[in-house]
Parts: sequence; C-alpha cells; structure tokens
Amino acid sequence: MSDLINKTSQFFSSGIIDLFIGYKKGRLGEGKPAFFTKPDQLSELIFDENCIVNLAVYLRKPELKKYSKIGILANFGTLRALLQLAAENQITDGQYLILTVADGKVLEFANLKAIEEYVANNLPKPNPERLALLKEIESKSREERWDFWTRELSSCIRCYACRAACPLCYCEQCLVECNQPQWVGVPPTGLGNLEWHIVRAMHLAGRCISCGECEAACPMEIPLGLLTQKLNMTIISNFGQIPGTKREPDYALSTFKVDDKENFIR
Amino acid sequence: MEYKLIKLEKIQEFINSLIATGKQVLAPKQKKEKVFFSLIHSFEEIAMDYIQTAFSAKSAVFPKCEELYTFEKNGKETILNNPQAPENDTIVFGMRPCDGAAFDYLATFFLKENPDYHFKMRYDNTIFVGLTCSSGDEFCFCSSVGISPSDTRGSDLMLTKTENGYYVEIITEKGKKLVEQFANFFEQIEQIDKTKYVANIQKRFDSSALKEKISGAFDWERWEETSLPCFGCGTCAFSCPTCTCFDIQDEANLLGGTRYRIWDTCALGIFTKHASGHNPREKQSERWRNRILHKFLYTDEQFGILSCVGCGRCIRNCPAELSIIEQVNAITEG
Amino acid sequence: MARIGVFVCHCGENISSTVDCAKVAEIASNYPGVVYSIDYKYMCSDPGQNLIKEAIQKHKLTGVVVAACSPRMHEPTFRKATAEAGLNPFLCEMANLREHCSWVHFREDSTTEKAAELVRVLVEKVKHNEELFPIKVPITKTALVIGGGIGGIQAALDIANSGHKVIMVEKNPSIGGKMAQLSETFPTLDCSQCILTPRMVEVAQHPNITLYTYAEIESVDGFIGNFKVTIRQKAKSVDHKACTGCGLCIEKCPIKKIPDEFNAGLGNRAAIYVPFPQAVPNKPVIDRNNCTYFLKGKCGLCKKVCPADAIHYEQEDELIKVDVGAIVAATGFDIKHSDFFPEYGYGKYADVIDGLQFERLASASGPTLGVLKRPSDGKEPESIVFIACAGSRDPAKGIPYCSKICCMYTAKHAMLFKHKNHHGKATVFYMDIRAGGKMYDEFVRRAIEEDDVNYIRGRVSRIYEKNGKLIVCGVDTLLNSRPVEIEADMVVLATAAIANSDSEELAQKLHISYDPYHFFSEAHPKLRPVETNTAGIMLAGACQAPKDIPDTVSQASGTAAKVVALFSQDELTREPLIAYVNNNTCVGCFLCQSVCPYLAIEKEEIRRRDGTLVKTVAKINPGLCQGCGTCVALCRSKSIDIHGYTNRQIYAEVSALFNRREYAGV
Amino acid sequence: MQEFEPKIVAFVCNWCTYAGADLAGTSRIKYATNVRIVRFPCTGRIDYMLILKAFQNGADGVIVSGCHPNDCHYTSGNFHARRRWIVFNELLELLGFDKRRLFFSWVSAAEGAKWANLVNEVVTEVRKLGPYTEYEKLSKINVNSIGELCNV
Repeated sequence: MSDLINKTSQFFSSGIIDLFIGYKKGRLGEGKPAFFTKPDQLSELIFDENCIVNLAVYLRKPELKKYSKIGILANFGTLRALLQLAAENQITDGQYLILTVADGKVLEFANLKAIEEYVANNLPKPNPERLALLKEIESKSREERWDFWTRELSSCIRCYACRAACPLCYCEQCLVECNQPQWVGVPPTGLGNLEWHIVRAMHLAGRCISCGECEAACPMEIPLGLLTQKLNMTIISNFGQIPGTKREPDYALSTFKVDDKENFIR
Repeated sequence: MEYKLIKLEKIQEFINSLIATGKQVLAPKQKKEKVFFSLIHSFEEIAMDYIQTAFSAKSAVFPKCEELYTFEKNGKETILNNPQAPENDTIVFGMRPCDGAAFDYLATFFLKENPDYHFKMRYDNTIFVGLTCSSGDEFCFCSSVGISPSDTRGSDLMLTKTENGYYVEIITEKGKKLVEQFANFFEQIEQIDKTKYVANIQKRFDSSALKEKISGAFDWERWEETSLPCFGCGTCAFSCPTCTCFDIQDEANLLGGTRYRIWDTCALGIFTKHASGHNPREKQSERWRNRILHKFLYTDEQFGILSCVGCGRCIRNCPAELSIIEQVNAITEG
Repeated sequence: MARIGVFVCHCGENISSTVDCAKVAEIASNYPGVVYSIDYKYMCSDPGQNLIKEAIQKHKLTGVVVAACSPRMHEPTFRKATAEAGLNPFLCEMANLREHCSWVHFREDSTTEKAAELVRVLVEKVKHNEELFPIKVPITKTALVIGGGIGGIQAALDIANSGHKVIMVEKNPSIGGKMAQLSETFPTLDCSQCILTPRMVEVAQHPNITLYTYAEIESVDGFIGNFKVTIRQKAKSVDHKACTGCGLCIEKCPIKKIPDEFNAGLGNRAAIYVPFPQAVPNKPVIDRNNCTYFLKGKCGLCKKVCPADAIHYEQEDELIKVDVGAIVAATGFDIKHSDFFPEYGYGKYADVIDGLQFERLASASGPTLGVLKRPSDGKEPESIVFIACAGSRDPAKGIPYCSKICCMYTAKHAMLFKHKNHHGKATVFYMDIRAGGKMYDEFVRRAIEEDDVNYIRGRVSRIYEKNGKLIVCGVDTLLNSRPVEIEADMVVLATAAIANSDSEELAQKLHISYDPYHFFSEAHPKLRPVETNTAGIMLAGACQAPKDIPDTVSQASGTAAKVVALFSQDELTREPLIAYVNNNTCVGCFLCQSVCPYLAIEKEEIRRRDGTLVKTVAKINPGLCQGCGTCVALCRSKSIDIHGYTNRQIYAEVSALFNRREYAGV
Repeated sequence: MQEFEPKIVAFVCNWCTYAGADLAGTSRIKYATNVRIVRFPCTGRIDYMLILKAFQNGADGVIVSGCHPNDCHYTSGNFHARRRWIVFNELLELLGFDKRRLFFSWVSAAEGAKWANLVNEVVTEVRKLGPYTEYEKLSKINVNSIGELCNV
C-alpha cells in the first residue's frame, strides 16, 4: 500500500494530477469511494479486492470539470468501463491518469491500448454462483419465471439507483425521461417496472462490462444484474463481442454478420 | 394513559387475529440481507429481531404508486372517479420510535394547511404500533435530533419488549379501540420503568451548534467536496421516513386513464429540470445541499420541526457510504 | 387542435363490396379531432380529389386521411392534391382499406370494424404529422472518374460529351487499363488497341476532361453533389509540361532489367519509362523504387541527357483538392497469378502462364512482337493446354464465384494460337462453357468446329514436367471420367478475376460497401446496378464484379447517364423522410455510426458563443440519409428521430390500435 | 359462446412485407380479419418497445416482419433488426414472457400467399392461447399497494 501512496503522492507533487479518485476504508472494512485533492490525505488510500465500487461512474460529474488532471485508481470493472467509455466517445486517450494494483504492484497505464492488453489477459470467468442462480431461474417453467420476475420487479420503487450506479448509464436524458411519447411507464406499476428493466437490460446489452454495480446499488435487493448478465452471455456466445475490452467501438447491436443465427424467424 | 402486557406467546395469536379480521398488517419482513415493511399473511413472516428496516413504513400512508383519480371518456364527456378509502384498517406493526416521529412529521406536512385527501384517507385508517429500540447501531442518531429510542410520538400503541412479554402503552383513542377489540390477548399491568429495556443511542452531533450554523450554510464552500462520492442514486430519499416529494404521472389511452402520485427525489437531476432545459440544481452537490438543508433548516422554518428523525437509513443504504452524521459535523465544524 | 378530414373511398366496388364505407366514414366522424368525414365512389378521380381539396379549404383541415388503396399506389396522388389545396403534402396519410382489408376479407362486420380501426390508427398518426419540405442540395457539376480503363474512359467521355466537367484519376502512368494489354477481343477478334487508343487520345484532348495519371485518391468527404476530394499526385520526377516525349532518357537509363508490368512480367523496362508505346500521356515517369539516383543518390544520367531539362528529382507528391458532384468508381480488377496454384506448379514452371501473359505473347506490340514463344526457352509451342476456371467457382480456393470472362477469352486464346500455328494442338479443360452473349456461343463453336480446338470437360489435377514437356493430368468427365494426360509445351491458366488489392481501402475512403470478395456493392442487385448505397457514387466495370468489355462499356454509359441526370438539375430535391438528431439530448456515443448503411452519421461540435466546446453530437447528413430509421431504433436516449415515421407518430398509431369501445362510436 | 377473436398487430417494413400484403390483396387471397398492419420504413426502424406497447394496448399477438436477409431495401436494416431480436428474444425468454404471442418472419414483396398463411397461422395459434390477460394484469400491480416488497 505504501508503494501506491508514494506513487500517487509523487503524481501530486510533480503536478501531474490535482485530484485522485480512489478508496478508503468503509464501515465494514470494504473500500468506499474517496476523493483526494492533497497528498497529505493519501494516508487513508487503500486498494484491495474489497474495493468494488466502479469509480468510472464519477467521471461524468460536472463537479470534476474544475480539476485539470484526474487520477483514478481502477479496479477491473473500472478498467473495462474506461475502455467502453472510450469506445463510446465519452473519454479520450490520455485524459486520465489510470492506475491499478496487480500482484501488489502499482501499474500505471500509458494509454488505453495498455488497458486493452491488461484486460484481455485478465478477463475473469463468470462467477459460478451467479451462473448457478441464472441456471436455476432458467430451468423453471415459463409461468414460474414470469411469476418470479413479476414478484421481484414489483418491489422496484423506480429510484433508478441501478442507473445512477452504472458507469455506462451516462445519457443526459434517459429514455424513461422521454415523455413525448412516454416509452416507459413512470409509475412503479408492474408494467412500468417491467418496461424499465427491459429497457435497462436492452440498453446495456453489448455494453455492460459486468461490474455488478447496478445490483449492488439496488436498495430493494432485486437480482436485476441477472438480466444484463444473460444478455451479455447471449451476445458473447452469438456474436463474439465482449463489451469493455476494446477502446474502439465494437458494439454488437450496431454491427451484424450476414450469417447471424436465430431459430425463431418464420 | 393505560398500560397492558401482551405475553410473548400471545403476540403471534394477536397478529394472526388482526389478519383474520381482514386488517392489512404491514410489518418487518426479511429479504436477503435486509428487512422491509411488507404486507404479511401470518405472524411467521415477521422479522422481530432487527435494528432498523431498510425502508420506513411511510408507504402505508404514502404509497409508492397511488391513484389520485381515474378518468374516462364517455362520448364528449369526461368522467372523473376519486378513489375510495380502503375498507379495512391498516396496522403498521413494529415500527421504531424514530419512524413514529416521522409519521408525526408526515401528518404535519400533509394535513396542516391544505389537508391532502389521499393521505388523510389512509392515515385515518391506519393504526401505528411502535416498538421500543432495545439496541441501536453506529448509524442511529435519533437522540441527536431530539427523539428518544422509546419515544411514543406518532404511535397509537407502543410496545416494549420485557422479560414477561411486550409492555404496551396505549397512546391514543385509536390504539385503545384496537386493544379493546382484541382484549383477550392483553393483560392489565401497571406502568413500568422502561429505561432498562431501552437502547442507549449516543449523540452523534451537537444540534444546537448545528442550528447556529445551518441558516447560513447555503453558501458553505465545502458542499462540493463533501458530496463528491454521491452519484445521485436517490436511495437516501426513497428510504427516508420523512421524504415526501412526489411526481404526478398520467397513464392514459384514447378511452381514459389514471393519474398517479409516485415517489420522487431531489437527488435526481430531472427533479428540478425546467422545460426550457435549464436546471437550477445542475450539479449533484447542489442537490445534496438541498437535501441536507431541507432536513435541518427548511422544515424547521416552515413547520418548526426538523425533518430528520435520526433513523440512519440514508447512511446504511448509501452505496457510496456517505454519512449525514459526518456531513452535519462538517457543517458544524465549518 | 387537430382538424382532421377522413375520406373513405369505395374504389368502385373494390372496397365497398366487403367494407361498409358509409359506416366507416360515420364512425370516423366520431373520432377525436375528426371534423369532416365522407365516403365517395372514386377518391382518386378528379371529382374525388376536388372533394378533398374543397374540404381542406372549407373545413380548415390540418390533416387528411384518405382511406383507399395502398399508399404505395396512390400516396403521391393524394399528397399532390393536398398540396394543391394549400396544405403541406406530408399532412396527408393513407389508410390501406383495399389491399390490406377489402380484398383479403369477406363481407362481414369484422371487415368493416377493421377498416374503421385502420382509419383511426392513421387519424392518430396524422395528428402528429409535421409540415415537411423537400430537401434541396446544390450540385457541383463536375464528375470524378476513378480509373482510366475502358470503363472509366467510356463514362468520362459520355459525361464530358454532355457538357459537364470530368476529372479522371488513374494510378498508373498511363490510362488504358487492362484493355490496353489485350491482343484481340472476343467475339470479333478485332485488335484491342486499335479500338481503344483513339478513345484514350480523346480523353487526353477533351476540353471537359482533366486527367491526372500516376495519381491516387487520398480522401473523400462530403456527399452527393458536394464531394470534397483530395487527389495525391505521385511525383513523376518528370515535368510533363516541359517534356517533349523524345525518349532519350529511356534510351540512356542504365537500369533496364525491370520486369515490365504492362507485359505482365514477360518483358523488361527501364527505371524511367513510358508503359507502352501508345500511352496517354506519352511521357515518362521515374520508378523511384528502381532508379539508381533515388536508391544510391548517384547517376543522374537522364537529367544530363534531357534536352528539355524536364527531369526534376526533387519533385514531391502533391495533394490536389477538387470539388465534385458525383464520383464514378471504375477501378477495374486484377487476376490471380499462376503462383496461386500449387497443383499447377506454384509458378515454378515458366511455361505455365496466366491469361494476361498469353495476351501479351499474342499481341503484336508485345515482348515477342506477336510471335507465340514460350517464356522458358523462346520455342514456339506446338501444343498448348488451356485451363478454364483456374480458381474460379472453387470455394476451396476462396473464390466461389464465376469470373465470367474466362470461357470467352480461353476460346479466343485457343483460336489465336490455332491461327498462328495451324498444325498446333490446342486443348481446353473446362467445367462448363458459359457463352451467354451476343455472338458468344457462335464464337466458342467456331473454336471447336472450325479451328479444331479440343474441349475436354473436366478438371486438371496436376501438372508436372517430363522430358522438357509439361504433362497435364486431368479427367474427361464426358467419357466416364477417364483420366487424360496431355503433353503440352505451354499451359495457359484462365486464372480467376479478383478485386484489386487496394479496393477495400478505396471503398472505405469512398464510404461505399463491398462484398466478401472486396468487389464494390451496387445499391440494388437488380434495380440499381450502377449506383452504390452512397448517393452520388456510381460504379462502372469490373470493380463491381468481373465483366467483359461490352458489359463494362454498357455499365459505364449507364453510370454516365445517372451522372448526367444528376447534373441536369441545379439543385437536388429529395424526399424529406430522413433521420434527424436532437442536439440537446444526444450524448455523442456514436454507436449509431456503424448502424447506418449510408455512413450518413457525422460528428458535429456544439460550441458556446465564445467558442468553447460544449459537446460533440451526431449529425445526420441529409444528402446521404436514405431514411431507413435503423439509427432511430438504436438510439438509447431517443435523440434520433425520422421524419414521416417519428416516434410520436408510430407510438400514436400503436396506442390507437385496439379500442373497441371507440369503434362502437361511444 | 362466441369464439375468442384475438387482436393481432403486425409491424412490417414498407418494402417487403407491406408490399407482400399488398400482393395478397391484389391476388385476392383471403385471410383472417384480426390483423392490423403498422407500416415502418424498415425492420431496422422497429423499436422493441413498440412490441411491448402493442401488448399493453391490448394486442393478443404481435407479428414483426420484413425483408429476407440480403433483400433489405437499405441493404442492412434487417440484419441489424435480426440482432436486436435475437437479444430481445433471449431477454423475454429469461423473463418468462409469453413468447408464443410474438412472431417474427421474413415475408418478401412476392410472398403474398406466405403473408396470408402467416396471418392465419398466427390467428389460429393465438386463438388457442386465449386473451392475453397476463400482461394486462401488470398495470394493476403495485397500484395503491402499501407494502414495500412483493405486492403481487
């Protein structure tokens, strides 16, 4: 940790950064997001596997505009989010100082290409517990699945915390805020809630970098990450495109292959 | 004031009888890691052992999705239908004293000047059964905002767990009626000293120091810095027992439709966004400031009460672990 | 408030025989916003149209729904009528009561009910229609022709002769293309250069044509009528204005053993060279990759001998910017070379040659001055085997398509050989003979019957050398698949025609699509065969697919007609049913860019008055958008919409679908 | 009792299926009256949300149809649409949505008979399924409910 603090401190003292987004110890020992503007604050800086919040979500905050150069301590999800944001023209190469810690060593990424390589070499396998949960739901009958989701989604209060926590939900006007026409029912009825979660899943299909922040942020404990996870798996297996691994656009839903396979078109 | 005792083994029967007589019982229920107020169908569903629910029970009187009225076209005419009051009473069972105080606040907010038809309809039909806190956690701070963990404000009945069962204080007529209706579950008892059953909630901040600073805090220069971790999820407001902001939404087709009142939050950018596109609260720090000032200044100015009851939900639920306690202390320290 | 008129047509009895038109009109009169509703025998007739026009004016209609036949039939008619009454034509919609209702259902209540609902759907849509105006795009009346082969030449001359300016860009030092390399042409056996070179000269001398040879396309921006093209004029190292074309430099150049591209590698040329005697322009360029001066910094002989002082070693590539209104891609094709075929010796047998090499050997202007001599030892061959479909129609080789020209030129080659050597033995291995075309089959028959060419239907499996002969092992599938072995002095492979190696790169510069084989894609395989998907960019010749000369020339003239038609107007008028972006909500993710088949989505910077950048958003180029709406459905924040099928319109239609109570007139 | 008449909406592209339905008309091929066609420029324009909106507005079945692969008037709109449908279809599958009511097809401008058959098949299949009440019920869930969790 001292290596990380020393390095970050040097970035401050040499004037390379004037804001560093990292983590400090949270209430249960996990990392919570922390913003450092002076090197003497850095004694609180930590990084370990319990630092799970995706810090890329903060980059869109207008409050950060006043900082000339921002450093960010990126966990794996953050790195993928940064790549996807670059592919979507939201950040540029070299805009941020990007660090991570791997095997106890501080890594500074020279550019997005370096992140691409790092991500490619370290892509994790899907969490087996999640897969098992998904499988369990998928093995239910059609009616049971409908019932399961109707019940789960009825808890949704439409706080949109899932959206706020997602580093890729950066639209200035979310679809749910379009009211001419009103695409998604705003009242949290069963219908409006289903529509919202369909829209959220579809908008993240091919873009979701699987950081799990949406579900973590859900105050109602809805397993909504399963929806995006399922669509991601569909996209990877059908089209071979893995979101958040490339700095150039490679979006499954704006590309196609002439021989894309399906079995339901008559 | 009258006092009763309900034995531990009787409480189950009591609840089940409430349900059997058609009352809607809203009580704490476990879901995964959290406890929520939920409509229950039998006593077994109730989670009795909890420090605080994830959300308050405000949905009993302020549902997340409430019909204001329905409308339909009949030829050239448009017919409006107001909703009717629920036929049966609702029992909010097992809410903490801070939530009781919050219902007191809600009643002030909705009923003081222009009584809100829909709120009143539900409020009048709801019986609030409070439950004294026997323990608290580091996020509880009711004592800092003038509420005690055994406060009876806002409750119709107040329960305190003792060795012999639940000690019942009958606070209101409504509460008394309920006890009378189900008299066989209750035993007569003398007033007892609750102190030893009540949690000790430490003061987390100095409310008088805060009061001094807060009126000038709008221009405080640290709002941005202290709110940086907030990414605007709004969970604080949704889970807050006193947050009352709502949005009005119509759902309609060519034949008719419904006007709904739904929860809203000042944490969202669109909350204050004008039709012109201008947004007076452009940044999250401004929205965060609004929430803090609303809790500790604006309602004080308007109604003479703080709209923070120290339940600690906003801290427990915050994905970025922002703390209203730390925030208030920062303001007090300047 | 909307004031909608509904006009229900009986279409004689076509609609009214199964739909109660009067009832539909009556029901429609109760729809919210409908102020006038009437049925009539023939809406499209003059009195019918007048009915609409009068109602528009009398009832101050803000929208018109004509419930009649398919809009694909009469939408223009009724929109015109609407416009004549002073209402914007795009405020008129049609409900398809004939093709989609009366003709496909029996006379029953549900048919009338459906008709009334179809009307309601369109009434709700038209309430959200907006006034639209045709898009006008100014046109720069200059065409760019890329490629100076016969396709480019024909297109350029046709356009130039219609009075429009043409800029022609050719990457080689001379125009002429593949056709200039051919000896004779099928099916007439007339000399290729004899018919081509006058055209080449015409191009060079035409007052409307500006010719850039030894030049390539650097970049293309803009859209139909308004392309901005940058041409890279490669350094010729020779000042063509000063050069008299005397040829002294070529004579004195010490580097003379460079394989000659024009002669398909069968001859040599100097480092400073004119590709062939009839080249246009007939002035040399220096091949810097082979010139001693450029490689070693010494020599300079050509400069010393040049009487006109035209050699300029210091010349650099020049970027020339031109504005054009239309672009013709006529970049031609290439062929696979014999080294592509392991079974035929991977190019290790000098006497296994490709078709283009045979053309050069047979050409009077070729390295052997028209005497057929085999490359290995210069002997005149007595037996030649011609192998058709070398690579073509062979999925295993990655070339599943037919190269189209080989059947004919193989017959021609065999004939040319037989004409030069009457006693020679000509054998052709073929899969099928595809001789569709005027006088084509007759030509092949002549080769077989009159010139005694031996056609064997079968593939060649292997070629090997034995005692100075090439042994061609094949099979005759018409004789019980009997193996055959032919001794040959020379083998000519009709190798597959393929796209140019740089065609993909050029397609990307032009923003046009290409097929899996990198041939350029036409806009529609049947109905728009000369245009590309990018408006204003057309195709001529074999850059689209293998083609022979007549097909290339026809297509070039077709393309020229398209260009001239475009240039016949000062402004381009297009239907305004195209996509548009809401700058306020677009976040500039640009994921929509790749979804557009026409590459019409560009980037636009939104700046404050003081010039600071607010954000970059998508912008639909109205010149390129064709109105498919794929971007509209893709856009997450609904920041893109499309005129004529807006989100509000379609949503209103869907919302109006099933409201049975309304149908009953409640 | 009167037989249930399902309400079917068809979202079709202008160039293929709409024209194919026109051809069914000019060929006087009879089919069930239950279908209402909504015209789009291209299948690429069809938003999956509109499919849901159709069900919300009372459709018992929805047909989405356009040009066969490689036949798109705009060359690739249907390819993009197909990808979206593949993903959307998987989502509906996981959600337990009654996909038996959603039909995707390719009907070209020359396939008037295919169009008529498709409509008839869809009407028969959806008639067997009965009215789509499951979706309709959603709009009542949570209305005036006072519990936080599952209000179903």
